[in-house]
Amino acid sequence: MYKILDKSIIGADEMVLNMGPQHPSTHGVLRLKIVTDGEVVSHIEPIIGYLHRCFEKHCENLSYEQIAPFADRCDYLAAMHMGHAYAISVEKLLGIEELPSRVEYIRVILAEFQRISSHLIAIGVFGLDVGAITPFTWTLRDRERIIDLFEQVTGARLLYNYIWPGGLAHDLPPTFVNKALEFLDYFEPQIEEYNNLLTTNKIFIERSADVGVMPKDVAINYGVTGPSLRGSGMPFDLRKDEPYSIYSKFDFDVPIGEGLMGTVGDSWDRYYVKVLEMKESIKILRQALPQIPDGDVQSALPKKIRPKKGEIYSRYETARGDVGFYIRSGGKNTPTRLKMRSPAYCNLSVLNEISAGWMISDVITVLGSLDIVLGEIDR
Amino acid sequence: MPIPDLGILLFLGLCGLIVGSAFMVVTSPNLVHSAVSLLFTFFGIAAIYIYLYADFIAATQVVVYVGGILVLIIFGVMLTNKIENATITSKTHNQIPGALFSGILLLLQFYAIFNTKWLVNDNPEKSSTVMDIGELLLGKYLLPFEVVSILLLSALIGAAMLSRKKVD
Amino acid sequence: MTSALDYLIELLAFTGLDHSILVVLAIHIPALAIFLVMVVNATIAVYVERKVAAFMQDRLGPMEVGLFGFKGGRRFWGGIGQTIADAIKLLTKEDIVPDNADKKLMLLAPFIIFIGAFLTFIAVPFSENLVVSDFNVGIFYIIAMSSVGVIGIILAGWSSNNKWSLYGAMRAAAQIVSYEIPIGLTLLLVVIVAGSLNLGDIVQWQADNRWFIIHSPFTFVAFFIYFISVVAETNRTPFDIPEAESELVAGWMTEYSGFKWAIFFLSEYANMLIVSIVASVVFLGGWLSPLAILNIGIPESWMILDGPILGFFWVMLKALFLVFVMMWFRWTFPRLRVDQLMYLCWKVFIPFCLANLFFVSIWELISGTIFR
Amino acid sequence: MSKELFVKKYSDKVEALDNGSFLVSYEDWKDMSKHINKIGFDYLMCITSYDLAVDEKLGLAYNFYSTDKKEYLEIRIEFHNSDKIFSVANIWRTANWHEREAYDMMGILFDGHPDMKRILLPEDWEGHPLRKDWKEPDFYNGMPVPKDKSYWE
Repeated sequence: MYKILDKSIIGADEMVLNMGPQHPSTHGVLRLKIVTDGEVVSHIEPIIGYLHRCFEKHCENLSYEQIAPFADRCDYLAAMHMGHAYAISVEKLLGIEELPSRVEYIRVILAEFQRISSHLIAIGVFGLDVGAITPFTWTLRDRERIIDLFEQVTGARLLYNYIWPGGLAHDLPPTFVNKALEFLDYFEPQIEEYNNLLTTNKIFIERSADVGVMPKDVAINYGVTGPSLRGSGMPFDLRKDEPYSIYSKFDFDVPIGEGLMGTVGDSWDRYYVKVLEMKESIKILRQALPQIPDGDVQSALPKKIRPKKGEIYSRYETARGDVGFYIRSGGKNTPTRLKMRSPAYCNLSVLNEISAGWMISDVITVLGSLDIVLGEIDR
Repeated sequence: MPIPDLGILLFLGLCGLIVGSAFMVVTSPNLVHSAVSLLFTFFGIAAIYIYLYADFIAATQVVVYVGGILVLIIFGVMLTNKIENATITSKTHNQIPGALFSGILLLLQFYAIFNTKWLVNDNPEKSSTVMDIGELLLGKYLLPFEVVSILLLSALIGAAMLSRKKVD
Repeated sequence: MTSALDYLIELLAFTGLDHSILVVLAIHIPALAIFLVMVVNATIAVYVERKVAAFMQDRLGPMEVGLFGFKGGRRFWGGIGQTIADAIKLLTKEDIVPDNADKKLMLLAPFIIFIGAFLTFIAVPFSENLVVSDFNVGIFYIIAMSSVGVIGIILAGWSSNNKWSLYGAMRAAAQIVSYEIPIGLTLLLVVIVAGSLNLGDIVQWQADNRWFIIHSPFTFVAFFIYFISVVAETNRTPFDIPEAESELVAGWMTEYSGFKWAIFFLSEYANMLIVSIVASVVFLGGWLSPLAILNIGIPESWMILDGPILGFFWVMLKALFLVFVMMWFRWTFPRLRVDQLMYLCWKVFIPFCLANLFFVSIWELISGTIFR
Repeated sequence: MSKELFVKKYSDKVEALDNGSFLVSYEDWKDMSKHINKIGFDYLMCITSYDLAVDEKLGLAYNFYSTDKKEYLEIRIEFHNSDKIFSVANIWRTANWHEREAYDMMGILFDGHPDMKRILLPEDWEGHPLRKDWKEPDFYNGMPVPKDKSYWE
C-alpha cells in the first residue's frame, strides 16, 4: 500500500486537532478528535451525540403508530427507507405475512427513488469533500426532481410518514407513473454526466483511489454494511440475499467494488458503488413502474397495533446499509424496548481503522465516502 | 522655506526604516515580531539598492531574502515547539566584551569610510545592469560562483542529513 | 516603452512647481489609479465569478440586488449590484479579533498581502506605454514582489492562534515557495530567448518574431507550466489547499472578518489579474493584435484593430480570458492533496522546466540567435 | 450448520427460547463468544440492552449473522445490574460502540472493554436513561429541567 510518510525518518510532536462539531465537512454535528503529526493523522476519535434526540427513550412512551414519524426523522436523507424498515419490523412483530401487492409495489418504487436521491446527495457531497463544488449542485438539481415526485405522492419533501405498518397513508396520484418514467428517461443519461465530470476526473481519482482502503474482513468485523461493505468487494445486499417485500420479483445486480482505479475497498470504490447502484435502482424502477397492480392500499392496516409479548429483530437495506429494529413487546400498545441498529453508526466506527496514517484531507475523503447521516447515528 | 532635496529626504527615511526595524529585530521579546521587523529591514535595503541603480540586485534581495530566507525563518520560528509559551528574554550577556567589540568595529568602519576614495559620479547612467552581472558571473568570476554553488549544495545535503532521525 | 510616471511629471510641469513636489504628486496619481484598478477588478471579478459559477452549476447566481434602480430582471446580468452590497456589508461588519490572537500581526498581515499585490502592479504593463514604472528588470521585479504576499499569509495564519489557520499558513508557505521555482524557470526560458528582462523588450521581440507560445515546442510547454503554477501560486482551485474549505474551514483566513477579510479578497483577485496579464504579455504577445499574427485571409480593413491604441484592449482581452479559465478550473476540478501538489511541483514541473531550459538553449544555439 | 455446532457444544448450558434465540448465563459468555466467532458468525449485527424491570435485572441480546452460511443466531444474557459482562469488543470490533451505548443508556458494565465511556450522552450525565427506574432529574448542571408544559408554552 502507498504510504505517505515513513514516520521513522522524520519525527515531530503530535498535536490534537478538534474537527467539528461546527465544521463544513463533518456531515452534520460530528466531532472528530484528531491526533496529528504535521498533516499526517495518527489517531481519530469520533465523538458523537450532538444530535441525540432520545429516539429510543421516546419510543418507550409512544404507541407503535406514533413511532413511525419519529423513525423517519432518524435518517432524514432517506426517510422513506426508515419508514419502510419500521413498517416491516412492526408487521413482523404483528405476524402480518401478506400485504396487498399494490402496497408492496408502491413501497418498493418509493424506496428505490429514495435510494437514488440519497445516493445523489452522497456522491455530490463526496465531490464537495474532495473540493469539487459543481457536481454537488448538479446532483441536488436532480434530487430536487425526485423530491418533487415525493411531494406529489406524500405532500412532504423531506420527512414523509407515508409508509405505515400494514399499508400506506394514501394512494398514489394518478399521474405519478408517467411522471416517474419521464424522470427516469431524463435521469439515466445524467449518470454519464456525473461520470464525465467527477468519477473519471484525474484529480478525483488521485484523491480517492487507494485512499482509506477497507479490506473485506475488516469491514465485516466492524459491522460495516451497505455500499461501504459492497465497495470492499463483498456482494452482500439484503434485497438480494434475503429479499424482503417483493424484491425477489425483480432482476437486478449487486454492484461491488472491483478496484478499478486502485485497491479494492478504497474510497473511489465506495463512491463508484453508489453510482452503479443508482443504475440498478433505475433497472428495478423500470420493471416495477409499468406493472403496479390495482387494489386498496389501506385494506391491511391493522385497526390497533397491540402485538403480543415477544421480540423480533428485523433488517432492512437502506441507502446507507443495514438498519435493524430490535423490538421487545410487552403486550401493550407501546414497545417496552425498541433498539435501532443504525448502519451509519457502525460504518462510522471503522473510521479510525481505515484513515489513521493518512492526511487530514484523506480523513475528510474517507468520511465522505462512508456517507454518514448524523441523525441516524445519534438517533 | 527652501524645499529640501527629495532624494535626501527619501534616503534618510529609508535609513531610519532600516535602522529602526533592525533595532526592533534585536530588542523585540517576541521571535515572530523580530522576524516581521526583519521584513522591513530587507525592504529598506532593497530600496537602497534601487537608489544605487542596482535594480537587479534589489529584486534579488527581495526574492532571496524576503521570499526565501525570511519565509524560512518565520516558518522555523512558528513551528518551534510551544512558541506561544516561550518568552524570549533578550537579556544582555557579556556586556563589556560586546561593547568593546562593537566599538572597535564602529571605529574601523569610520576609518574605512573616511579613508576610502569614493568614486563619485554626478549623473550615473540609468542602464540595465543585468548584462554586466551575467557576464561577470559566468566569465571572470565563474570559479567562485561555482564553488559557492557547490558549498550551498553540500549545506543542503548536510541539513537534510542532520534532520533525519537515526534509523537503527 | 516609457512609463506613466515620467509622462505625468512632464504633464504636470505646466504648474511650474518644484521638481520634487511634482514627483510626489506624480507618484500619488498612479498609486490611486492602481488602488482603483484593484477595487474595480475585485468588484467585477467577484460578480463574474459568481455568475460563471452559477451558469456552470445550472443556477442563476445573484439575482436580487440592483444598482441605481437597475436590477437586470431575469436576464443574465441580474443582481449586478450584489458585490457592491457585499463590499458595503464587509466594510461595516464587526471586526472580530480572537482573544489570544497576536493583535498587531493580525492587523498587519492583510496589509502585507495587499502591499505585495500593490507593489507588483507598479511594473505590470496594461499596454505599451501604460505602466507606472518601466523597470529594466520588470519581469524579475514582478516575480520578486509576488513573493512578498506569502509572508502576509503565514503571519495571518500564525497570528490568528487557530490550528486551522496554522495549517493553512504552513500549506500556503510550502506551496507558494515551491511554485515560485517553476514560475521563475518558465519565465527564464523567455528571458533567454528574448535576451531581456524588460517586458517591453520581450513584447518587441514577439512583434519581430512570433508569440512565445508558438515560438518552439519548449515555450509552448512552458506556457502551460507557467499557467498551472500561477494558479497554484494564487491559491485557486485545484490548488486551493491553503484555504480548502472542506478541510481547513477557511485555512489561514478562518479568523478574519469584515474589512481585513475584504483586503484578502481584493488581493486575491488582484493577483489573479496580475499573473494573467504577465502571462498574456510574456507568452501571448501582450498588446500585439492576434490578427497581425494570423493575417492570412483577414480583410485589410480589419487591420484597424491593430495598433498602439488598441493595446490595452488586447492585453485585457487575453488576460481576462485567462482569468476566466482560472474560474472555469475552480468550478470544475476537485482539490489536490498537499503531497500531490508538492509532487506535481518538485517531481513534474521542475524537471520539465530544467529540461525545457536545456533544450531551448540548444534550440537557440542552433538557430544562432542566442549569440547575435 | 453453525447454529447446531453451537447448540451441540453447549447443550447443557443454553436455554432455547420460543423465538429461536438462546438464553445463556453471563459466566459462560466469555467462552461462548469466542466459540461463536470460531464457528463462523463473523458479523455481529446488533447488541440490544434491555431492562427486565424485575429484581434489578438487565438483559443483553446479541444478534449474529454468518456471512458465509447466511445464518442467524440470537444470544440473550440476563443478569443482575451489578454483574460485569465479558466484552466482545476485541472479537467483533463493532461491539466497541454497541457496548459503549449499552453502558451509556442502560448502565451495563463490561469487562475488558478497551475504551469504556459514554458515547451519546455528555460525559457529565448522571444515570442511565433507558432503565425503567430512571427518573428525570430536577436539575441538569445547575439548570432547572422544564417538566411543566407551561414552561415552554
